[in-house]
Amino acid sequence: MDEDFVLMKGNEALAEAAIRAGVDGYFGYPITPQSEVMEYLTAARPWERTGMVVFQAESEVAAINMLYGGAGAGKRVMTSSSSPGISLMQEGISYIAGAELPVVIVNIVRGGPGLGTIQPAQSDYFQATKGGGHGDYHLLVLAPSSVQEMADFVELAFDLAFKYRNPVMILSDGAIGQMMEKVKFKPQKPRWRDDELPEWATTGKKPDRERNIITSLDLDPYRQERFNRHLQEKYRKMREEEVRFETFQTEDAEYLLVAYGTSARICQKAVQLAREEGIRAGLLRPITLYPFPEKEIAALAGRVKAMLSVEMSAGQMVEDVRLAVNGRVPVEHFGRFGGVVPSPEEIVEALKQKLIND
Amino acid sequence: MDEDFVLMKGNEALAEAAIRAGVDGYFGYPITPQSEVMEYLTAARPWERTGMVVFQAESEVAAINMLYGGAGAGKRVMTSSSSPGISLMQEGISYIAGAELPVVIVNIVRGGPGLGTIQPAQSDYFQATKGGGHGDYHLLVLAPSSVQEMADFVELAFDLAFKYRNPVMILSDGAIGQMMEKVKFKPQKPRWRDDELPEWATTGKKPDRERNIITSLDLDPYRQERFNRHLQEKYRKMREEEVRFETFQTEDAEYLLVAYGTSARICQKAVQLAREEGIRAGLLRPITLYPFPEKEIAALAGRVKAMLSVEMSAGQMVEDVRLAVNGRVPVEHFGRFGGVVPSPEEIVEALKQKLIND
Amino acid sequence: MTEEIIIAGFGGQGVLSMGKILCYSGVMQGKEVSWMPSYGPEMRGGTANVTVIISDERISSPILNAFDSAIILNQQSMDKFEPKVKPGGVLLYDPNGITRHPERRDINIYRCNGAEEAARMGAIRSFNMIMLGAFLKIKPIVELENVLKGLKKSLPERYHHLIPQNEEAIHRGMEIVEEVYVMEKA
Amino acid sequence: MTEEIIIAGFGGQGVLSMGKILCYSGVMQGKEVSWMPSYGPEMRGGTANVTVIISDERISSPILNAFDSAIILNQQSMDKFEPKVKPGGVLLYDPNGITRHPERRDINIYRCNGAEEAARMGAIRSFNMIMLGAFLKIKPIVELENVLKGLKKSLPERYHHLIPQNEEAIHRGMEIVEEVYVMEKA
Amino acid sequence: MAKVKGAIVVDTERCKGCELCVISCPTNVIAMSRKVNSKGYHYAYMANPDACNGCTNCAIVCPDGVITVYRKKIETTEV
Amino acid sequence: MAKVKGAIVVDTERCKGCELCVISCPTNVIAMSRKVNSKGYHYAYMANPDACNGCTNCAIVCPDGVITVYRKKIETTEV
Amino acid sequence: MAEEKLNIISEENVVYKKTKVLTDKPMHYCPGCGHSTLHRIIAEVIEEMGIQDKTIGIAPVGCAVFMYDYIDVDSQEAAHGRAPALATAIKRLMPDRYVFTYQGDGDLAAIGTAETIHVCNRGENITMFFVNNGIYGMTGGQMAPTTLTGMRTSTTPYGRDDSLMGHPIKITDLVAQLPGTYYVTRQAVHTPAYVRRTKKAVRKAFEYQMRGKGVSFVEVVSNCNSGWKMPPVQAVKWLDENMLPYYPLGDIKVPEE
Amino acid sequence: MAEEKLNIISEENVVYKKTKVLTDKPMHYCPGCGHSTLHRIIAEVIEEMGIQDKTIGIAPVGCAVFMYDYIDVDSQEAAHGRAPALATAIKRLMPDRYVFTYQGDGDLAAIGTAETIHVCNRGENITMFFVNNGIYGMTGGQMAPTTLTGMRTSTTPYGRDDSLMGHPIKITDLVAQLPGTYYVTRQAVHTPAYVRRTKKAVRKAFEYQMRGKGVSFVEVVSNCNSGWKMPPVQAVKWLDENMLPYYPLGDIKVPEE
Ligand SMILES: Cc1ncc(C[n+]2csc(CCOP(=O)(O)OP(=O)(O)O)c2C)c(N)n1
Ligand SMILES: Cc1ncc(C[n+]2csc(CCOP(=O)(O)OP(=O)(O)O)c2C)c(N)n1
Ligand code: SF4
Ligand code: SF4
Ligand code: SF4
Ligand code: SF4
Ligand code: SF4
Ligand code: SF4
Ligand SMILES: [Mg+2]
Ligand SMILES: [Mg+2]
Repeated sequence: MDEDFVLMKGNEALAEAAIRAGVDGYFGYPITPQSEVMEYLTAARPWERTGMVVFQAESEVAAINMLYGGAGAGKRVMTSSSSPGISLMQEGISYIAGAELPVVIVNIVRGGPGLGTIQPAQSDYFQATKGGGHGDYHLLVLAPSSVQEMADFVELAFDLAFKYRNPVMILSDGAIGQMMEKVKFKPQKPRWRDDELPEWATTGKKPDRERNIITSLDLDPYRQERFNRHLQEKYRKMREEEVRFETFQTEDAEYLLVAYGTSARICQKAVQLAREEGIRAGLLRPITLYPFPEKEIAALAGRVKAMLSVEMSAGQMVEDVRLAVNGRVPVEHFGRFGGVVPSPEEIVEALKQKLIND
Repeated sequence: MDEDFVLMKGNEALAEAAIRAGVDGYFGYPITPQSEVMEYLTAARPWERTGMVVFQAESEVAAINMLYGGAGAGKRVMTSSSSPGISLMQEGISYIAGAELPVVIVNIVRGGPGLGTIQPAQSDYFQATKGGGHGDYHLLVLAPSSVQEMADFVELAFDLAFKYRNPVMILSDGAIGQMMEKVKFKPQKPRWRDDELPEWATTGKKPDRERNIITSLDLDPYRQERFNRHLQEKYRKMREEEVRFETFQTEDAEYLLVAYGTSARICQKAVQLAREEGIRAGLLRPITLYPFPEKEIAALAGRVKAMLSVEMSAGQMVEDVRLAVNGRVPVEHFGRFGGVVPSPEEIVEALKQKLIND
Repeated sequence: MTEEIIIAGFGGQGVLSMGKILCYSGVMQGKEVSWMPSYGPEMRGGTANVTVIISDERISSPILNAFDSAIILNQQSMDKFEPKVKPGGVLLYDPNGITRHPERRDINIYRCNGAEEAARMGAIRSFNMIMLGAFLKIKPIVELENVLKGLKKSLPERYHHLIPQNEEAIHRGMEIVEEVYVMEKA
Repeated sequence: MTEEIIIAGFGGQGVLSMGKILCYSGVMQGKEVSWMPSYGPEMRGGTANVTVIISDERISSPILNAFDSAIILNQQSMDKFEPKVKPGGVLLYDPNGITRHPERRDINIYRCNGAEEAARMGAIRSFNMIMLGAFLKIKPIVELENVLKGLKKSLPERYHHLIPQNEEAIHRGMEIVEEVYVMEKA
Repeated sequence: MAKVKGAIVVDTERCKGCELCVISCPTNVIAMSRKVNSKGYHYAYMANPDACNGCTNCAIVCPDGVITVYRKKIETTEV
Repeated sequence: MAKVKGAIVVDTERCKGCELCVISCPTNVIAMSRKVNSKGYHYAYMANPDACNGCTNCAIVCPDGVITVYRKKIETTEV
Repeated sequence: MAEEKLNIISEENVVYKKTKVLTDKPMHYCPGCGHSTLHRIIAEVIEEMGIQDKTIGIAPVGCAVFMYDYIDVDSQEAAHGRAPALATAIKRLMPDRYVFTYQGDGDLAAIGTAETIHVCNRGENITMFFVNNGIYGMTGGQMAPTTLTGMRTSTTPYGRDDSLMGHPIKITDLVAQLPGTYYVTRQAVHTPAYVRRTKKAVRKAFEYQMRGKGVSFVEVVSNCNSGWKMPPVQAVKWLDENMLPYYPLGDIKVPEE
Repeated sequence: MAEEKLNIISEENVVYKKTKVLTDKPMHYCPGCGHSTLHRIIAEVIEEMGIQDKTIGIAPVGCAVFMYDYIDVDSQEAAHGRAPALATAIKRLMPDRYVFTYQGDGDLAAIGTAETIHVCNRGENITMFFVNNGIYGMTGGQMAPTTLTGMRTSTTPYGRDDSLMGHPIKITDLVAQLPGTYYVTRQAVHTPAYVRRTKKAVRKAFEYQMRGKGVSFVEVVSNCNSGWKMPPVQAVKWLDENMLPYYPLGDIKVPEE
């Protein structure tokens, strides 16, 4: 047994990983089931370890706009919240995408709509992947499915955010945020020095350069369109280069489950159960929800008989699966939602009823 | 020539129609290109005509929550805004959907993301149809494509909102909001009397009934899921009963354009131009974007060679077209965006290049 | 028949209302019309312009990039819209304050000294009606009778006493419009 | 081996930390573990519970609806979780405050008078360790040595002096646990 | 002479054992039971019933409103 | 004796004709041209240049900062 | 004596019992929580004024989110911080109803600040209840804008540092400055005397609404035993010793009548 | 005399010219708009203090949205009302930079009220400029929270009715009450004397930031000729006669030093 492992909640692991990744600032507002992120950060006193700023804002609206300011100044800044709070941030997120700012936003999803429940859900998939705010923009969306990934994806998210000058969302849920598992951390990285900040940032106009401006405004529609084409080009490149996913027993699979995050964990068990019953099931777990592993799913569409999108929602990702499959094999959806987590058994049952009996 | 027609901006026509529909309250916050709605209302003094409340809120966040309150009290209330303001409303909209409140929200879309531009766009399609807020909910979305429809859809929107106890969005754009066309109004309807208010509304608990509660909260995940299934059932019923669309020269069409709102107007011209060149084009204009006319498009997929989704966006509705077609014929997208409006000529060009040369 | 017109000048020159009256006139003549202003802060202290379409058919886009006719009231608008008149189209302008006169030879160019005339008439606010008259002389797309009806519909009741004055201005415009360059008919 | 356990009682009885120590013990024994608390306002003044899974394999769902074992510390939890023990599973409870004792005959039932014993030992806070000992006696899923290691890892340094006392409590629990109803082995 | 006598009834199942009534009673009538209710709370009871004058302090301060107070003038004969 | 003489230069192309300089000049130096610049604004000019004492009021109040002010002490001989 | 007691406990001798405007559902609040007490007071006043059939209550997001389960009036549950917006619309659309909001300090003084200020500036004719317990109770005891200097919370585990977070905000004093507030008072509910005083304030607050006077604003300085991590008796003592000196009780703005 | 004049107009005699911290781009503001003047003053102070390379400006949504085109410092354009949030983060992450916000009355006193109040309560070490022109200029002259009683705007075409909309809000007086503000003043820019005074205030506001004092808040009562529908000269007269009596100029909170 490796003594380096510690047991931590997903929320706490994410917080510790943020400190170690050399994040400059965290700005947030409490909301269940993710308040442990800020609680851990305030208890860990990272300002003494790295100089990291940890700040409780007056609201999620303020928090997301603090991210805008901080990222505009070239700093590595992040926030975390849960569904209603993330909805409040939509204007700010659209601004951040429009100003091409690298930030990391964590959504520990709970059941909705409205105040809903505080139990885990995956019903913010559309909001995260298609754009909950206005305009043609996309977040890059990472979906951890373990406490270890909650930790690992923080640095990855920042790397991608700065690579593309684009907001990155870590889309998780209450189960992964609240559960403890063992986790191993990377060593502490230093924060960026002033002279390492990106050259586009508003760090103070030096005489040898033009002033830097962070804005999402261009009233001229033709210039605005040009800018939007640039964004689209960026998204195309992400779709080319950043697709991440994991497969489980897909080599000989006749039936493919597609699931992310908590439901992917459960589907892995469901695949085992199905195979025990002689059903050749497999699982594809998208790790990036945007860009979505559409090529890989399209490829599998040539090999399996049918697919089942398993989600803790009434059916959202299933649309992306269908778009990837483009009619070649049947694609069905199975979901529990509103805070209910499906069991492996009912997934197998759904697989049998929806795909095999068909 | 009919003397009953008047020339009005789309925004003004919508406002006048709201008064005539007997709307109880308008709550809004100024933003280009839709400020004329409130300006018209305040100038028209509907409080003297019908008792309608017209109220300038301190923000869009306040406005959408005023709608929640007003609708919860059984009143017919509406707001209008444009893209950034609508993004700010996402939390409130999710609450309204979760509390099953009938409200009408008008989005006169402008180019995004962020502050973007104030020119017309259709880049809030995903936000409107898939859910910009958190949770598994849907708005019913109406897309007018003329000033007359801006007027007509107000009452329709309220009828549907109350029929389903669901928020309805009128998704229009700066072109239709700002342009003047001729429009004919229906006669004034009275506002509802106190005794006509719905029985679920918080109008004051009479001794002969239980108290009414407007909420979107249920912490118990199983009850929350049950409630969500009820919502899904409602959406299924909408998909069954409320699909609205219009076709133009589709009878013999080999190529189908799909477009709504302003782009649908332009596509109609494009169809004519194409036919002048001997290309048998046709147009399907979704009037309801949610529920989307998927059956009709699926049916046409059996008859045409290919489809082109024409949007003032980088490609959003095209996904719904593809989902409906499910791989049977090629579906392409043509878009101008960031505030640019396409011309009929370039649509024909795109049709030739993307569908015919293929 | 479809006529696509841009009217452009400074804010305050009556650009938008000229467009509106033209539209109402079209409506009175049983046409389809659309009126699409430039909007937003760039209007301030800058140009104001409106795209007017009058047609026998349902109108597709209210926003255009090329026009059958342009009515141009200042230099900035000249710079912006001269290139956007369709070949064979019409450009009508008021020369007051124009420093660079139109140069194209594939369009028909007319001039109307409207501002000067309005001042002379002691009715500066009639400037736009003079220009409208000038335009209708060149392109009689709506009958005068319907223009007067349109005027009446578009003005609030309390301004109806101004209609005769506006009518006079329209007539003046029709009289004083000058040809600058007219292409040979093919 | 996969053991799925619910530990449930009042807030303040040390439910969550008992689960955590059990998990750390599992980690020390090289197992996969997960610890999933009930969370949110319903905790207040009500029950607290935690689902602990210890397994040789990667753990799928941390949230379960049926359990191999239940450690139950109050009446509300008894009402809620007795029905959720899998047939053949284990239910261990502290009878203090229990008004309706478990009735099922398709599970194995054990009792440990932990609260009373803790009071007797003058170490009320060791209550949860007594119950843990009792459980490990019934289901020795982790070795004692690893439990002590787990205890050490899960307690902050400043509480390490309490470890001997906790160890003693675990032993006491092992001693005092009683069988109430044990199914015949098939 | 008339003397005011009081009594309280605690809805013990709904009492949460906060003890605010205890510290608010001017005549130290109330104490906490050693028993717990089904929610696990020790509940309030009249430990010293004779002292109650029905002043309602306890009921008024009880967050959960679980105390009902009774009061009656009782004729006593001076001994 | 020394007398202070001033002069202003207006960037006429950038002048917006607001006339705030006109009403701020203590010596009524400035007036608005009847001509307009390319933006259509009547622009400010020194209508009464001799009166300028270079006090900078006009420049300081000019929203668009289009006025440059010059000042010089000039020796004059009392007549 | 036993007979005497039996004698006393009968309907005609009842001098205090729970109002009918409170439902029978046990409140979910922690033992000793002031929310429960204020609910009861509001319900009693509604009963006494006979306005149950005309009252609409607005619950916040915060521990009082379930207020609608306990006070038996038509109720709406607002998004976090937005109760004043709901109230504005309801009152304007139904001016003859009694509309009250009920909010915590996070709800009213953090995320809802804009709505609070503007409803008070506009002078909407409503009654506002503000429970200041110096903490976010519902979410597990995080710092609120009203958290006292040096106070430990789950997001200020080493105590609130004013040099970083500013001083605890006295939002009630702020809204008292606004022309739209008519009656502004700060009360408490942890002793019988305070409860009696608060009840008078609550009654006034509704009566002013009856008379169309604008915003009546009642702050209640309260305890959060869970957030403060203290048993109730200790918490009310801490409240007396720490909260009240900073948030002194009494009327802040009273109408000149 | 003509010679003399020529003589005067030469580099060495310049007593006033546009600061280099203003770019050459013509400002898009309407003729006579106070935004332009305040931009110029801020730029002059930045030049005089020599802090151009350490200053970060935050533009609002409002007519001043393009401030970044004119003031030659690194700049960010905030979402409507959120400039204080941006400033909070920037200053905390880069405490040695000078951070200023620039906002209109709609931006700062309507949609951004919560951010305004909280940044002032926390005492972020920043400088805030607040242009109060009693209207939403950018969007075409709608009512602002600061619109004067009876004033006609495009959403109060019959004049603002305080009985419906409340009194015009004096947000500056409100923030002066908060412990986090150090220097709060109300100025104007429509006469040379006011401009000179405002410049001193702007300078102080930056100097206090240099000394780490918390929020310095400078309101500038200004004109919106387009929104008010008046030519500039008439507008400044209207300003004198109507705005200044309600928003009197002068320091509201000055440090005791
Ligand atoms: C938009 C949003 N942000 C955050 C939350 C989480 N949340 C729920 S209650 C609460 C604060 C409660 O504190 P307070 O208003 O003081 O009420 P109390 O529970 O102390 O009575 C928060 C932050 C939420 N539900 N919605
Ligand atoms: C979220 C959002 N709501 C509304 C708007 C529209 N809008 C732009 S500027 C403005 C108000 C400007 O007024 P003010 O802040 O007073 O600035 P001014 O133009 O008067 O200087 C509004 C409402 C917007 N851009 N974003
Ligand atoms: S009524 Fe008065 S005396 Fe009687 S128990 Fe209650 S507080 Fe004590
Ligand atoms: S105040 Fe009420 S809840 Fe608290 S102990 Fe007394 S009776 Fe019980
Ligand atoms: S410098 Fe002074 S005197 Fe000269 S023009 Fe300007 S204001 Fe007048
Ligand atoms: S103040 Fe400036 S812009 Fe205005 S008229 Fe004078 S020079 Fe021109
Ligand atoms: S957490 Fe605090 S505010 Fe909430 S119920 Fe418990 S004591 Fe009351
Ligand atoms: S609209 Fe008003 S605030 Fe905006 S630039 Fe013009 S005068 Fe200035
Ligand atoms: Mg609180
Ligand atoms: Mg303004």
